[in-house]
Amino acid sequence: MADIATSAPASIPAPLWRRHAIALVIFAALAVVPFIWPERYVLSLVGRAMVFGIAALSLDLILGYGAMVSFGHAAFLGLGGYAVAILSAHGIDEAAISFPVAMLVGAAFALVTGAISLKTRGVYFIMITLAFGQMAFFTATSLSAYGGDDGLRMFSRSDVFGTRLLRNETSFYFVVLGVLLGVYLLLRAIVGSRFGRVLRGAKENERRMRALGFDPFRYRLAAYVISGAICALAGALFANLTLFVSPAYMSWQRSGDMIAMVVAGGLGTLNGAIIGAIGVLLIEEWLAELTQHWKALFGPLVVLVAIFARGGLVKLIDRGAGR
Amino acid sequence: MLTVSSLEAGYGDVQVLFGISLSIAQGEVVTLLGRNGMGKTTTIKSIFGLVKPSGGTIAMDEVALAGKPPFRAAQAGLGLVPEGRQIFPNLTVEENLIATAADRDRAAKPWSLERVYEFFPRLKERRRNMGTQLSGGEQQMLAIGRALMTNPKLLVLDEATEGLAPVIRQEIWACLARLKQDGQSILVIDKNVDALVKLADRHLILEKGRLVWEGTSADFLASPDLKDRYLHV
Amino acid sequence: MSSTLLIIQTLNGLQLGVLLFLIAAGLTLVFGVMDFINLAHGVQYMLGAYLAAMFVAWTGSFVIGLILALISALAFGLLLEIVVMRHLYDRDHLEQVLATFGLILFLNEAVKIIWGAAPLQVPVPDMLTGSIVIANGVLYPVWRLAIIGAGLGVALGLYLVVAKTRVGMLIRAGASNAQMVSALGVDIRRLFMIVFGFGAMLAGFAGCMAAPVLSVEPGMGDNLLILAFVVIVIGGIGSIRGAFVGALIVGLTDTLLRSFSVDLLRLGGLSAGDARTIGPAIASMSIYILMAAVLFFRPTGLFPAKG
Amino acid sequence: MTAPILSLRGLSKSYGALKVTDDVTLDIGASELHAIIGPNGAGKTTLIGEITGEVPLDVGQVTFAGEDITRLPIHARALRGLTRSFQITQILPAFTVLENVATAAQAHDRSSFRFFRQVSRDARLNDKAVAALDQVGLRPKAELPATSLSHGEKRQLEIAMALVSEPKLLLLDEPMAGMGREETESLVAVLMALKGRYPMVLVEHDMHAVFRLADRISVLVYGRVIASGTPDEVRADPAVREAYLGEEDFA
Amino acid sequence: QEPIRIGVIETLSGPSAVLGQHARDGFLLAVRQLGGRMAGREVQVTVVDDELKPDVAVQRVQTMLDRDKVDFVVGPIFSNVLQAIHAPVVNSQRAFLISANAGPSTYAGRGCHENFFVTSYQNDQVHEVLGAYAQSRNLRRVFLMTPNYQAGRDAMAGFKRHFRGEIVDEIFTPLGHLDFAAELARIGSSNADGLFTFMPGGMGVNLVRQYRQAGLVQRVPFLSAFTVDESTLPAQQDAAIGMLAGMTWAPNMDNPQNRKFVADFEAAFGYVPGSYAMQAYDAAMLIDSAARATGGNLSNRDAVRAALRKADFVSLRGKFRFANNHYPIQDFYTVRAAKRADGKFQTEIVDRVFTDYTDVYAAQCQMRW
Ligand SMILES: Nc1ncnc2c1ncn2[C@@H]1O[C@H](COP(=O)(O)OP(=O)(O)OP(=O)(O)O)[C@@H](O)[C@H]1O
Ligand SMILES: Nc1ncnc2c1ncn2[C@@H]1O[C@H](COP(=O)(O)OP(=O)(O)OP(=O)(O)O)[C@@H](O)[C@H]1O
Ligand SMILES: [Mg+2]
Ligand SMILES: [Mg+2]
Repeated sequence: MADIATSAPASIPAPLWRRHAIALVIFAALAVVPFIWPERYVLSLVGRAMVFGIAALSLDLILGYGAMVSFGHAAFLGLGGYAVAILSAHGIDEAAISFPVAMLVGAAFALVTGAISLKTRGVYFIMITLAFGQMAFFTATSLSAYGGDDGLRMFSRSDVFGTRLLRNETSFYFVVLGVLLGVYLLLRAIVGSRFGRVLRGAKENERRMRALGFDPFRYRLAAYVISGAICALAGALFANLTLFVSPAYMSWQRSGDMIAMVVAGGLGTLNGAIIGAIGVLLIEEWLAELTQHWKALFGPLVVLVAIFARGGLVKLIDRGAGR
Repeated sequence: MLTVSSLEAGYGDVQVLFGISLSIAQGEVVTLLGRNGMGKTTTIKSIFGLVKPSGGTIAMDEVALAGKPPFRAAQAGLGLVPEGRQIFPNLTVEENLIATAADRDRAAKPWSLERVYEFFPRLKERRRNMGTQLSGGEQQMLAIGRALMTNPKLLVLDEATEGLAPVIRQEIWACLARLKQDGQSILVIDKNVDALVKLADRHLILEKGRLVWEGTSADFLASPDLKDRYLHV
Repeated sequence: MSSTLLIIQTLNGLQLGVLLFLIAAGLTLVFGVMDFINLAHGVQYMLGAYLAAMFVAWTGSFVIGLILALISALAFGLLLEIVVMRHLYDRDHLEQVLATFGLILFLNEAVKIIWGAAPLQVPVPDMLTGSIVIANGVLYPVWRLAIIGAGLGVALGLYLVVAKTRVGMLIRAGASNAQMVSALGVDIRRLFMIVFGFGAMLAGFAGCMAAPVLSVEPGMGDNLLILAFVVIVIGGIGSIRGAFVGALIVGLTDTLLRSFSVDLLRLGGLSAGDARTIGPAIASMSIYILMAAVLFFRPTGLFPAKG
Repeated sequence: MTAPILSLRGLSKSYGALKVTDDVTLDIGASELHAIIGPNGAGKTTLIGEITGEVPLDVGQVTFAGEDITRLPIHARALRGLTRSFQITQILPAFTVLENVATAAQAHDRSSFRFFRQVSRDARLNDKAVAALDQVGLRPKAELPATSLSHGEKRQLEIAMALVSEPKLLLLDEPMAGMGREETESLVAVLMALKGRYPMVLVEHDMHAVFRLADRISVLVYGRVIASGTPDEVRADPAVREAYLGEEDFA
Repeated sequence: QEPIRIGVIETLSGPSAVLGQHARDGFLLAVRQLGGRMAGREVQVTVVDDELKPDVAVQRVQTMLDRDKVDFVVGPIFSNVLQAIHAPVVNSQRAFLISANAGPSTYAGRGCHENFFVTSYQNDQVHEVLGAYAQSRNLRRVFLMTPNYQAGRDAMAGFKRHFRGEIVDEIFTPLGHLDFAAELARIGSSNADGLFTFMPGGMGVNLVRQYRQAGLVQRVPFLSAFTVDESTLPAQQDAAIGMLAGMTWAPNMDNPQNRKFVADFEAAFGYVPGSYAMQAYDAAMLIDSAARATGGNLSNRDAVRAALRKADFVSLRGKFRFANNHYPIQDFYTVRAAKRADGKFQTEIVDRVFTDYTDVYAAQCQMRW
């Protein structure tokens, strides 16, 4: 069975300036949103899109650059959220404590499940990560003490070093934007580093990488752990955004949504992950306003993107700009 | 039988072939020579529709092939032994031979499993093995056998002796000679120019995607500078 | 935990397994053989059930309804192939995932627009209603036996076609190298179209067989799709035999653990209350734990398709 | 003879009833070019796989540079300087030609757990890679993606990747296969130049090249070494002529 | 004059969409019957789908509150969605939250809130009905089966509140469970003289049909909550006939407003309304009563709240009033699935089990008014 994503057509990467141009435009646009639309619902809508952007970025690291299609990634989102909400239920509202804890929890879960999952490849990897995601889901469902299936409420946003920074919608928005930017820059550095090259190489041809003296397992596992920690961070922000966590955040459908975002935006480009997450959520919201049968419109749209935007929305933008 | 005129083709924006014209008559053995990367394989792929030509025409026995899907070429009587073997890894040796077997024009002496096994006894020994479990050379034999099983009018071999032991290579040359005697038309690409000169009727030399020389074996032997200039032997 | 209960639960596990096999078979065929990940397989199953509900209600006969549903499922499969799938064969798996994900959204909504959001039903055909005595005091519904029978028949037929016939060889060859199959003279596109249509029909058939037992509702295929993936991954992708064995293992594990996990935990020394809360949680995770365990020891499933 | 760089002791391996490696015992000298020839399916590639660790052995012992490496995984052997090229080309298709070689260089250049510096601007790796590409004649194609190379060019790329891997022993599995005359000639020249520097094991069906390059030749038939000696001895061996060389004259 | 704006949030996609559809249609029917106006002001209804995803629900409710400036949020079907949107709405300083179905204990006791009203019931009560019924009918040995989640555990607790007999066994099935063969085998081999179950949506359809197919209906009477109702009957059909459920209402409830409601509903939407539709309809009437009482001026929140508390509208259930926790005080019945003369299926009232019944959590609620 051919490994997932190894059959992607080779392409000469877009010129450097254009790659940065797209990112620049995205971040600039996100930064001006609060000045144009200061309404709370816009901030929370775009804020939610950015949180998913962070999650999608974390997924793109392993999926786009490492050909590890995690179908249980929503578990990390949920774990991060539950870490923050449970700490908060026990009176610990300080983000400087709860956010690192969330990331540690995500990293630890990634380390354990990754070490097992990474024995497999391709579709088998997809399914074993799904299995772990489902276990996390069912565990959360049976956590009666923390609401079980009904979920767990948070009574207020986390404090930041004792300040109430996150309680103001606009400053919360900019914090999320800042985290998104930070994660983006971090991942941009990682994929272009020595580490990133080994990761990409192992996706291209594992046998070759071994014969060169690399042990792909260690690099993949490290990437998986980084990804899990970042996605848990997204989960921590998500819990603060909705002031609520629930097993529904970990359902396999949610993992599927995240994969769809990354693929629709464009695999292995980072920009694509952000564009995919924001694009999918905004279009969803917009279509849902139009009609209650919006999925009957959204579905075909997704199909069209898959068929015609070879390489995702970023490629489409690239091609548009390339003329 | 096969006529190609002003063929142009390439990959993406890069053009590789520039106006190739050639023809092969019934019963002829023709070679395509040239250094690495000159466009030999691309020519073959274009004829088979594995690469879409951007210009020119291709016809096999009056059937126009340019722009058609690959199976049309095969149905028109072309049999391919591709570069890099490309045998089916998840089929056994025997299944590799049978799966695409055909006898479209009721050949006088059609190829059968027995005949192929007789020809490559090694394959018979390994016939229950999966394609991937074969050694490189065995895979090569299998690829030839597979093409023969389609009973082609024109057999096309792209580097068919690559990686074969000298004895086997000699056997394959002998086999091609026998096929030629039976009236089989063959188009062959190979780096063993010396063996090809003995076997083939005509030679074509490619240089950077253009046909730069064409002539019979006698012509070829008569102009030794050719080898230096285009093949650098 | 009486022995009659064990017999019945084993039969139930078998029946669930066979139903899963019917769904998984088409999936593994299209996946293993054409190397195409078709997430829309689950909605094709749903569509089969809806078509059965509609045609059975129209004609008043299960058999005629079944035939009409199968024909429509086939036709719909071919339509999907032409409109969507064939543009994606030579693409990355993930683009296939994306496109078929879009199809799920669309079809789940479409059936709601056409047939309404409320669940529908298909009555058990008259001649197969009721139960029969299979052992002393053990009653079993005839329809469930019919499902088992149909599944076994399909399993055998499929195995023979894929493993023994030339068409089977060609589709396997096409999976690994479609261009080469074409270059050797076979119209691979048409072959794939037929396989896909057939896979869609199998999914539809599973839907028809399930409809008299399960409620016909939007989204009914989504969870079963995941189960079917679990099945083919445990069995080894592309292997009909693997799908069959995998389906039976999943069906039996799920059913038996669901029935006996609480008792087992209590035997293991847990208090009744604890066993009652932990047991079901374990039972719902059981097949995932099973899959993770299988893949841990055999990373390509129980019967990896050779090659 | 100085201590051998690689010694194989009693290697055996079967696939079911098929013995692909049958009690092979062989020493590769610290500075020799040792050719292994034999009919198709004799077990040459398998033998290389056993040396590099890709193919698990049934029995036998592999000693490399004085260390028993029989149980080491592939990558650990590679890091100790056991470098191979593949019979069926194995490259990183979406990487550029330069990146392919630079990746090979990176494996032997300190840790790869470095997350921040841009590797594409790592001059030390790139310089090494460019030098190797010069040697095999691929320099002009350095910036192209490796998929766009022709078959022969990919073979050259494999050699370049082997050259930057700081080999203590080069295992070359049919490096000339698919190369044209000219390229074969230049590769022979490259190998000639390397001969003193690295010990090499060369599996090759191109007898012209083998007889010119090899210091010693071993002949493998059905998994067994049936002859081992200088090129002249092997050429003269009637068993070898029958099993492998045939009628042709490889003077 | 500005219209009165009402946001309706229901689950309208996925397998449970049918429930949201009932509620939406019930609400829209009420607005239509009111001529699209309340207290002379035009009514603008925004319906959104929560997709059964709590975060999506929060997002959409946020939009309703901030952009659409709604005065009331009506919905949702499921408790977990309610948990997520409760705080954003009740703290919004603008809108009241009126749950037309979900009635979790969380907000009935200490967690009650002055801006939150429920027109359905407290969830436990429906289960209590069956416990009390089983007790009164002298069913001595009852088998319990619910899905393995909070609502399922609550259901069992609710049933046991009035039931004194023996619980033969308890089964928790996975949520979304399809094939009950294994469970039915256990029920059949037990010596229970009744089954109590809570299997909403598709699970209920499957259970009821398989229960009938297994031939258990005669041997082990079937008592249920949210398992046999107008949302599932179209699929259960004959299989459900005669099975018992607990509810506050049934389509055949005999009062003029209800007869008109059912007739109009069927004429407008072509199916038989269930309790979800009835509760949403009552929610609309409740809002209308508050609008009328305040003369259409919704800006004084205290006045609106006071008016809502009066519940001065004609409920389809006949009588309706709020307890101090804003959950209803009402009668509860056992209902039975039946086939009507026109071939459609509905539930019909059998017995009144509780009269003017208040939920047990109300006492813990600190609100006094
Ligand atoms: N898939 C591809 N994408 C882009 N360029 C390609 C591709 N395949 C081949 N080329 C380029 O086309 C040119 C001709 O290649 P072709 O394979 O036809 O050469 P060839 O004569 O068969 O060489 P060889 O003897 O090495 O097989 C080469 O320069 C090669 O780099
Ligand atoms: N995984 C496997 N399972 C079964 N048989 C195998 C497997 N791998 C290799 N073989 C068999 O082992 C034998 C030796 O193969 P190997 O590739 O080592 O030959 P080789 O000497 O390199 O031949 P060539 O010169 O043709 O490349 C072949 O007959 C091959 O079919
Ligand atoms: Mg070539
Ligand atoms: Mg070999």
